[in-house]
Amino acid sequence: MDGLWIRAVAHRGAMLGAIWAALSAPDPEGLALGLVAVPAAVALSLRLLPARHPLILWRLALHLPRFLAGSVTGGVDVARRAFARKMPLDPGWIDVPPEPSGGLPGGARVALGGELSLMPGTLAAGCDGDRLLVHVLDRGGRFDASIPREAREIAAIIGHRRDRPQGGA
Amino acid sequence: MTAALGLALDAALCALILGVALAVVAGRGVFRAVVFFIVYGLLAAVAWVRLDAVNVALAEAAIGAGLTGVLLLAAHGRLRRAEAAQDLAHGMPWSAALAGGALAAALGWAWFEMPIPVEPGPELAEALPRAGVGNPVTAVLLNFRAWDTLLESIVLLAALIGVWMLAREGDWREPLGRPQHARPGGVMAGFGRVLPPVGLLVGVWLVWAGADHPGGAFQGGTVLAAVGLVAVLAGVIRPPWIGAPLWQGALVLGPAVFLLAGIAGAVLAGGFLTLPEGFAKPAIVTIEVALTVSIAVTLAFLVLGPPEAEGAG
Amino acid sequence: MADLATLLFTALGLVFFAAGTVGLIRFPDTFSRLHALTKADNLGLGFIALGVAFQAESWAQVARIALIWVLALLAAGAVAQLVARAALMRRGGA
Amino acid sequence: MAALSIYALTGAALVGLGFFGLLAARHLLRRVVAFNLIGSGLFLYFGAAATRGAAPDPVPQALIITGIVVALAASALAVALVVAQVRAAGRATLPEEEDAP
Repeated sequence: MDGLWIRAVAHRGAMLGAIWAALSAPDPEGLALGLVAVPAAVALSLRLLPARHPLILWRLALHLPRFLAGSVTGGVDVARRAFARKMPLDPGWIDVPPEPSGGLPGGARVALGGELSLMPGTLAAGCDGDRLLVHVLDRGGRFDASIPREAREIAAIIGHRRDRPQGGA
Repeated sequence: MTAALGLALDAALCALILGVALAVVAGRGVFRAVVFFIVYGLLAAVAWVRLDAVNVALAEAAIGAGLTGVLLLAAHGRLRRAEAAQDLAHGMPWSAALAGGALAAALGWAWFEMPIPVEPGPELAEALPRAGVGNPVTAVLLNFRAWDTLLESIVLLAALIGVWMLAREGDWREPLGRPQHARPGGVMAGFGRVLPPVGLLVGVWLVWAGADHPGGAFQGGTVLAAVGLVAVLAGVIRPPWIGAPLWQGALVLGPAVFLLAGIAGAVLAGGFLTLPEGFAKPAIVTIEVALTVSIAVTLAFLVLGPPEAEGAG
Repeated sequence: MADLATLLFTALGLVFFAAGTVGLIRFPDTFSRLHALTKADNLGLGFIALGVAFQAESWAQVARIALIWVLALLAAGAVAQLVARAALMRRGGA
Repeated sequence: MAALSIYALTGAALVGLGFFGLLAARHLLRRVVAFNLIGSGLFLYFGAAATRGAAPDPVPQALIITGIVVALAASALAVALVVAQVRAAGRATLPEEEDAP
């Protein structure tokens, strides 16, 4: 637990510190103020979101380009459908089995939902118990492979092992 | 070419603003009016940027569109059951239209009759180097016209006390506002746990940047208030009750420090609220930090509303 | 050169904003419209941010513009789910 | 200068629209919204006037920021009063208008 805590402080300090640096950058006085502001933000972050899962930064970094590419494809895909004379739409709900997403902790599931909402064709509407509710623009699309893959990647980023059975939380 | 383009942009923006404002006053349904008012606030912020008033644009976006929007949406959610059979008058209220038109016409006439100032206060440009801060709007708020700002911080407190007076006797010791029920592990709870640290940094930065760039205690304080509101709405923190001593201290910190600085000025310098030249910068920073704390807490409490027990209508 | 890039990317961004709006008007139901708004507008904002970044005077400004886009992404991901859920509840679905 | 006139006239029109909305609305929340529109229109008019000189004048800008904050405080108080009125009377309109045809 202690190692987890130290890692969380380091990670969040790095991320929030980067944000502060971006905001105040060339000014030395502003950067110095960050010595107060960033620890305060890290403390707030740890209080609101206690460190329960390790964040594996290199996996996050590997995931980012895929996420960006996916959201670009998502935007292009929906724009194509909107401008097409005969809108190729077959909207509906798909059933995502609890297996890929059910074991994820709440925050990671929200992140998965947010990410799916920016990916081509899918939109999350929260969960119903263990089942993720996903709306798709085209029911003919193939999502039975892509959604579990996203879930696995998110699980990997927080070092969440799927083989360890967990309750519905 | 560029001037003509700018003029076209201004005209289009103003047309958009007026169209949205028309939807606010004449559209059917209270919810629609509130949503269009939020859109209106964002467009007005763009208009302020066009008028070279970035400080005002920040305040308008954060307060006019942001906090006022939260306040009105929350109120609409509460009053939904009591929504009147008709929210607008029957037919066209010609007398109201006449009155509004006359008012607008009078203001329009006054605009063209008003004398044009040759130069905006030459005294100000002269005094600015001695003000202690580089952002002229901050200099006016906290140094040259500090009197207005001090009284305003007290007006905010008076409004908050007015809101609290509307609490029912039995609810006095309840947490402020209505009880929130965000699902644990849900979207709002997740969002409310991630966003506040980032918002804290942005708020602090706005206050700090306000010394020399657009920003300041009001804009930064509003962002900090919004951070608190997000956390409360997400159910990750519980608002305090009215009597919590720490929070009461935060409410009066700004006016108290301001007042003390004013008295110190009366003793040490030329008069009440006169900042001695050498100390202007540290004095303004101290006042601004204290004022930010109070503004943030007061605005958040104002938007939360009076305390209310579970299940009260 | 930088001006040309700005022109190109902001124009591209506007195309995607237009697509989002067209989708909002043309798509048949609330959820499909949300798809259009979330995805197309995000991409539009991304391209406009990219275009504006070419006018930045320092790397700090570029980082600030990027931060704005990231925050907008975060908000879009959360808001899309919240609106979808609210619409679903109203329909009595879940 | 022409651009400033556009903004000033927009501000004047907003004041008129808000005043109309204040008189025409029945629902009290709509009146609060309309009142905010009047305030915002006045700020815009005032802000345009502040920009008429050689450079933007920071004094009116500071006063407008003060005004925006006070408008929020007044709106919060008004909304709390509306909620109290609804709780007491069960309706979101004023009593004398309840029986209007």
